[in-house]
Amino acid sequence: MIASIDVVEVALALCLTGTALVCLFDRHLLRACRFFVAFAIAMALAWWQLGAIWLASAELLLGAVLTGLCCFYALGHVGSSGSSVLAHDHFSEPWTRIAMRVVLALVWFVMVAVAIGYVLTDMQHSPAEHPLLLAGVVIAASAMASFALHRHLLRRLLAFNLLGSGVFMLLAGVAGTTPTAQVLISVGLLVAALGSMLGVLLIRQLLHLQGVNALDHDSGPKESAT
Amino acid sequence: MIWRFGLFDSTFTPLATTHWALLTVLCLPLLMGLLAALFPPKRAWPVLLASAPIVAAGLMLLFAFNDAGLLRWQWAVADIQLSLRLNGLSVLLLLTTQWIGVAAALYTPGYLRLSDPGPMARWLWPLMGTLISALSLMWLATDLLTLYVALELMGLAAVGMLLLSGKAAALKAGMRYLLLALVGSLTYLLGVALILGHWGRLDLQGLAEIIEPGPVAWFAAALVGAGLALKAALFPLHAWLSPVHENAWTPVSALHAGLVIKASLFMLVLLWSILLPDAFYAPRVIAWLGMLAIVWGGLLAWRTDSLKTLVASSTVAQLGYLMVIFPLLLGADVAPLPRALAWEGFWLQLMGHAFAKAAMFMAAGNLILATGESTLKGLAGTSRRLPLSLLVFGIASITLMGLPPSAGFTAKWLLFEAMIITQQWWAVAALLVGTLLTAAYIFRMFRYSFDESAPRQRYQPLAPGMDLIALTLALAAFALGLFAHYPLGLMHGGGV
Amino acid sequence: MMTLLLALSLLWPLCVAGCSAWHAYRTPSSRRDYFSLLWVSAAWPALLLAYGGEAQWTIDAWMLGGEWALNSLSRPWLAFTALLWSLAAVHARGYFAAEHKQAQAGDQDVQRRLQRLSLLWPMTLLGNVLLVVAQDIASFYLGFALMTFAAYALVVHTGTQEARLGARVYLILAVVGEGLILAGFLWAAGEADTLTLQGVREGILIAEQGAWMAALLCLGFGVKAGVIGLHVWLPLAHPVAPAPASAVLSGVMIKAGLLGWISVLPLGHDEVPGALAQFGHVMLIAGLAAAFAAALYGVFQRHPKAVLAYSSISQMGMMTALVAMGLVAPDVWPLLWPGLVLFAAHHALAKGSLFMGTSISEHLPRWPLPLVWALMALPGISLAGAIGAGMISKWGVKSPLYEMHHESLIKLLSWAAVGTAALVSVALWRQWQQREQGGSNPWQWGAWLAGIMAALVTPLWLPLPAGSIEMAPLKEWLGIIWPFPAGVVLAVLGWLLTRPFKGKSPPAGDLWWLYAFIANAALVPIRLIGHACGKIKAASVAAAQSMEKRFMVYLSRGLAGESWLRHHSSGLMMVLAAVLAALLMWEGQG
Amino acid sequence: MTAEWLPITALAIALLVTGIIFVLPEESHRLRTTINLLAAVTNIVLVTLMVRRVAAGYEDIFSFQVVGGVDFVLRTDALGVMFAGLSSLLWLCTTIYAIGYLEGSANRKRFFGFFSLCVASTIGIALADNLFTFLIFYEMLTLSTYPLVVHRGTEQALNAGRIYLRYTLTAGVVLLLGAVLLYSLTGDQSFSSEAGLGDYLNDNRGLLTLIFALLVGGFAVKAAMVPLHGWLPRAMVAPAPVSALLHAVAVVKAGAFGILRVVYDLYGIELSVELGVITALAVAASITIIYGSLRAIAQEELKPRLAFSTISQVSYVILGIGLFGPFGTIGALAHLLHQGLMKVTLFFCAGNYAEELGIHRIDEMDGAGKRMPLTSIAFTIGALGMIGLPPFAGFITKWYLGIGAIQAEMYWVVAVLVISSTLNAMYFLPIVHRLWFRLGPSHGKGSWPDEQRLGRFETHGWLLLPMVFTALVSLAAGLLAGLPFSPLDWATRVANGEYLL
Repeated sequence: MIASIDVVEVALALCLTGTALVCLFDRHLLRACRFFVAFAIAMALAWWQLGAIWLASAELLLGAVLTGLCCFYALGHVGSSGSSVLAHDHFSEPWTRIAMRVVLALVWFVMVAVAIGYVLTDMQHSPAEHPLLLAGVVIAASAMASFALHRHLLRRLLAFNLLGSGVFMLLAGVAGTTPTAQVLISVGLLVAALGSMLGVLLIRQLLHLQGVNALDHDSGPKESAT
Repeated sequence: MIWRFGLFDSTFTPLATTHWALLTVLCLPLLMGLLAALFPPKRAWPVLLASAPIVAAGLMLLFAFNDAGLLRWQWAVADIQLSLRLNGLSVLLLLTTQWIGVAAALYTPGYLRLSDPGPMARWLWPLMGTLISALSLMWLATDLLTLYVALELMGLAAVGMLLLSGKAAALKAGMRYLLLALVGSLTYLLGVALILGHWGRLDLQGLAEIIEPGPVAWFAAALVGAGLALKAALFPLHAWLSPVHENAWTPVSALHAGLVIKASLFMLVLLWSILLPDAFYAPRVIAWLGMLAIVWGGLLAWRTDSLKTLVASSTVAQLGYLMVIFPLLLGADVAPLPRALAWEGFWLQLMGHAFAKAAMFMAAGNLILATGESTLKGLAGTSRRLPLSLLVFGIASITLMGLPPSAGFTAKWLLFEAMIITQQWWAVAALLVGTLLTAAYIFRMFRYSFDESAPRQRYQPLAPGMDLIALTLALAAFALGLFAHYPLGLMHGGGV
Repeated sequence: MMTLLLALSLLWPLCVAGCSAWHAYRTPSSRRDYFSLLWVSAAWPALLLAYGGEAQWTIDAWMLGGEWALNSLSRPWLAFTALLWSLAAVHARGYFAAEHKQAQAGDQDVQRRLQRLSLLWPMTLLGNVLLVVAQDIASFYLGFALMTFAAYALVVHTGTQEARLGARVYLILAVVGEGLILAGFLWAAGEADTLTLQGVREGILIAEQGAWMAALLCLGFGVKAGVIGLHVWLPLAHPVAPAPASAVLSGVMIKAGLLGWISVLPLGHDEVPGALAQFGHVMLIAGLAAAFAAALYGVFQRHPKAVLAYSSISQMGMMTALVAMGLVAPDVWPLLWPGLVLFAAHHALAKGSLFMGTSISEHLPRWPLPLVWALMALPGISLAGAIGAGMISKWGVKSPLYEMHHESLIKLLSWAAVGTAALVSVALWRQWQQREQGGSNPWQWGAWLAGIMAALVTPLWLPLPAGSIEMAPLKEWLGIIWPFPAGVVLAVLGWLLTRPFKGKSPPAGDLWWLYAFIANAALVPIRLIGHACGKIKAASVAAAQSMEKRFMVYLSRGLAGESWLRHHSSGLMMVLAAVLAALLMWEGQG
Repeated sequence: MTAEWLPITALAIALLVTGIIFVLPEESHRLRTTINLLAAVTNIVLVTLMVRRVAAGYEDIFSFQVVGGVDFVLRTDALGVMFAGLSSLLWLCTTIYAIGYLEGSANRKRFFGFFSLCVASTIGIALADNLFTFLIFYEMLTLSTYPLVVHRGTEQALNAGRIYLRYTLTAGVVLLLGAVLLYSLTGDQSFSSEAGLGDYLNDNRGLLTLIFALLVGGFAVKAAMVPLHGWLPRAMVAPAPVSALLHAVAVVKAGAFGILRVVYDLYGIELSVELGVITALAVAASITIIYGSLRAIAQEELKPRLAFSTISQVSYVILGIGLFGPFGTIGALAHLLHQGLMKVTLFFCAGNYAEELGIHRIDEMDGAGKRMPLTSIAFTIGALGMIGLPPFAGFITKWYLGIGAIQAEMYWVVAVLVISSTLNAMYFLPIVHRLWFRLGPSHGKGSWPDEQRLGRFETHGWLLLPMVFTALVSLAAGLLAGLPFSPLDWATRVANGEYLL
């Protein structure tokens, strides 16, 4: 690591964080998906920047193209005739839930940050030297929290994807881009992509069967029965 | 603690034949699954034929282990060292996996024929194969990477299998499971990232040697623990479990409840005993949650109206038993004797539960299939018409209740001894309460089935062997309890 | 040979009962003979056995180990027992002739009653025989219980209201008595670690609490023997029982109690401890009290059989007193016991004849009335000691007492005999009042006459040890005879004096009514407590149920939390991770 | 010469029959009957063999290791063989009876299957040589009786089954706790070990007492000691053969037998006395005896009355244990057998009355003696035996108990015995009275509640035969108690072993 602040990395980190946050918290899902694609491209760039060409290409293929396509497919913009039911998140969460998730996000942020601080002892002194790592922490914590917060299935799927990216980023950040780490990340990417595909198929199927876009009260009567 | 997992160098290099056996064990299920997807079997005998080599390979590994003790295979691919090892525990879990897998596979043709499964049915076979392979890999893995791969493979296969029934409820439950499972693995990965970042290696044996208690180990343990707890449906993260089981096909439920969630638990114990060899509170938190799980799961099962929910909720409670043992397995302050007892009890309980739960799901599936009703009330009068299915259910539930002569009882006996020696009275109380609650919900179900006042209805006849397969599994749980000395001795064999 | 005879005498009644039962199911009712010759013969082997000589048997396989013997005591006892049973059986054949006809004519009720009687009569007999020959506790107790419970059928035979009452009183007291006997036997046998009556006797003698054991046993047997306070079943059961049944009840069955005493009490032993002697005194007083009180109460009874029952109580009182002498003055016992046995035997036959006589007076044969009454009076006079065997038995008792200088007791006994005489005369008078003509059966009066004869010549046939009984010297005759005329005179005087008062006669069974009242009064609070307990239980059950219901409501509400858990799984996972991390950090740092 | 196959074969036969019955189709009645009877007879032969070997001084042991430090052991000792003999004898009787009783009814396969399982458990209980093995069969018994209790499937039966399980499973849990505590303290203790637990007395007095309380408390539920008796009267809804077996051997006796094992073979009498638990046991038993009798008097139906009588009578066994001394022990052991014989007779009779005449209430029994003489005679024998009148079996045990009480200087026990005998008379004699002395439908007064003509005799022959047999045996057990190999003789043999006389 170089001592001075790498401008490119900072820019990338800022770009990643910004796109991720928009993607996570925009209720307009088409826009969010676009931002997700942008995030994935930024992610690929970041991998490139870190010197992991293989990962960059994988991210580009799996993350940006495949997952992006999946998202648009879920929204009905690719393939079958679209329906706008999913395009906007209408759920309004009670403020307690939001507050709890914010607190949890903060806690996780602190936790992950502290943990990384222990792993990379030099970071404690100059946190700004690892902008990508920081971005990873922020993304992971906020994605985790928004995964816990949202009910809209597509948003949760997006949150999961962002969480994955954040975790990979952290992994690369703390462990470097050793072969082992690369293999781990590739497996993770593959799984994320597969999961996303499966998830999107499910979303479509659910929408088709029942017109639902969240997992509310699916087995409510079972529980309330005495 | 670590030697119990077989994380040390072996005395003998494995023979060439064991390589082939290993290959068979790991790959043949997958291949056979794919084959079955192309030519879906309509009867049980092709399945039997296909599974014979797999089981034979498993037994071969058992004999090899018996002869040579710990077996270890190593390869280097690129810069990455890959290694697999087979110790007593692995053998046991491997055999358990194979037998339950084979039983589920044998059960499947009859089930599919009777239950009108739709076009997705053929995909069950490759997924099942993948699942078995992934599980087998997991028991043998010695590094975090392989574990991760096996975990993900298993998770995705499991989700896929659960979705196959195609009902909306199943899809919903599957969607939830998918999301949570993926997030759980990511959390696990986060923990692995910390480990990799700090120590720079992923092989368990090496990690076990160099890890010392410190903040990184703790954070990693917390993250890994939380992620795996979610996947293992440990209380209070269990709530996704029962809808999943309720809507899945019977053999799928059997495999899932018997094996899949156990795999996550296995990893949890394995990693924690490396990361937290002498923590005090973390295992206790799990134990306290386990006590709650026992009560909560028991109450859920007690009050439910649906047979499958009953079985699924009982899984939650049974996992509670396993959680309660954590303070005895981990932590520095446990004397060798209670630790050994707890260790044996833990795995015996796990295996016994696997067999019994699989049998129970099959029996429940048979009942539901035959009566066409999935509620408890729909069971009225079944004792007259479906005595064998009920008997299987009963035998399986004896294991769950922990009554003799089942594996559940023997395990409970060992656990009690361990807990009494270490004076963990709360845990003792939890186990006792669990027994009673289990009895409460089991016999609530039997009460319905013995009701003779219900109107007679038509029952669909079951395919031959469906009951017998379940019975075999249930009796296996009995045999495991009565002759526990041998398998438990196997667990010692690799180590001392 | 003796063994064969013993087996026969025990098995024969059983066979008879079996035959009776067999006939009940196999012979049509019109041809059924309830009182066949076979039935009548039930007691004959036992009678033969009594004259077969002394013998002993030990049978290990029998219950706790059988010890049976015919010795100087049990031989005469068996003799008079079996004789009276035989006579009563013969009498019964005549007595039930009318009912028999009814039964053959198809009256089901009568059939049932006769069936029952003919079945249980031999069983009662069997018990009686067994208890006489038994020398071990179990057999004795078996015989006693068998006799007691089988006799229930004899008492309840007629099935009337009074009969049922009498039978119930009989049964209740019998059960109480059995309980007391069992307790006494257990105690004594347990202390002495024995299984024989001999052992019990010795055990009581040396045991610290011997007097209490003796008391328990005596009270237990006293129920049968009609000891005062426990005698109440006699006047209630006797009048209602058929005459032959009354005869055996009063004649031999109450003697079983006496035999019980003799068997278990260490009578005539050299070193009777103080407490036991004390107990002897109590028993003596109780016996004398019974002798007098029964006479006083009995003379006011209306029913002749009730009067006779009181007379039995009175007589048994005397015998009680004599038995007690075995404890109070042990040295007199060796001389006294043959007299006592003779007394008992004579009383058995005489009382049996008197009871049989009551059936004669109810079905008078076409004989001159004075003759009949004279015959009827004979056993009574003898009982009072004025003639025949009565005199000899009196003397047999008196002379040892004289020898050992117990004159005061002799006086008291003589006065008690006055009571006996009065009772007998009242009984005869009542019979005269309630006499009825008609149809005495030869079997009936034959047995009666035989009984009278046997009673009068008791010493001649009773197999007592040689020389133990002798005729009273002439100078003593007056001393023996005087109570009879005195009694008769007293009775007449009494009748004349009380005639102006037209009061009701006191109820038979005297103390029973008090007992019943007390028991009922005691039951009231018990019932109340029972009801209260039941209410408390019902209330607690109701409370528990409502609690359960409420709990279930809470529970199902609580279990709805499952869906909350489901929706917050991921959040909870985050919490869990954070908590685990925090805990580990805290623990690691701390 | 060893014959370790003997105990396991006896057990295996019963288990095998269970399996066969479950496999056979419901309709093959004849085959099932044959197998059942064959197995029952074989078992009697085997037990006879055991008796002979034990009498000759051999003990056969079969064992294997379950887990480290815990073995599965079957052993033929005198006490076990005694109980096994009772089980196999009454198995035959109740099987015959059940065949007649259930003729033409549904679910017979299930019934006989669990019935055999029940008996297998009982044999296992009898021959178990350590607490672990004992517990295995004890719980097996609990579970296998449940289907029998709820056999009729009515609401009432199902509720009874639930209550039965509530009691017995809770007891099982308590028992398990006690057993594990004991194992963790002392390791695997064979019932045959001479040592007893005396070595642990000094350091662990409190713990030993606690374990004793747990174990005995657990067993007391099955033995239906007050206040843990609530399940028994309710379980009366079961069919008559089940009630008979439940009351005579299987369940209540298993509890009593467990207490016997704990006191005599596990703790040893000296230690039990030393701990002071023996007297407590005697007091509890006495309370049960009196309470059971009092409640029995208040019952107006036949089977509940018999049930409360059982509660009272089984505690005689416990009382006998509570009397420190050979006589008490002999009484307890002999009563184990005697009560079984008598109670089974009574329940057979109750079943016959219910089947043939539809009689359930006591006031319906008037004059039944005429209609069903053999049944009524058997009932009378059983009832008089229960009261403790000679020459029936009940007298023998009462006698020994009384002697034992005196020798232990517990005089109040004699009072308890006498009072209970009186109370027994109070609730049994009225029934006997009604049978024989009251006028009833057979005398043309009214009619029976539900009269059937089940057979050539007074009722079905299969129902009659076992009843007459057990009645005769219980008569003979009292009348010829002095014979070798009579219950009393065998009990004496066992007691001599326990007290090393």
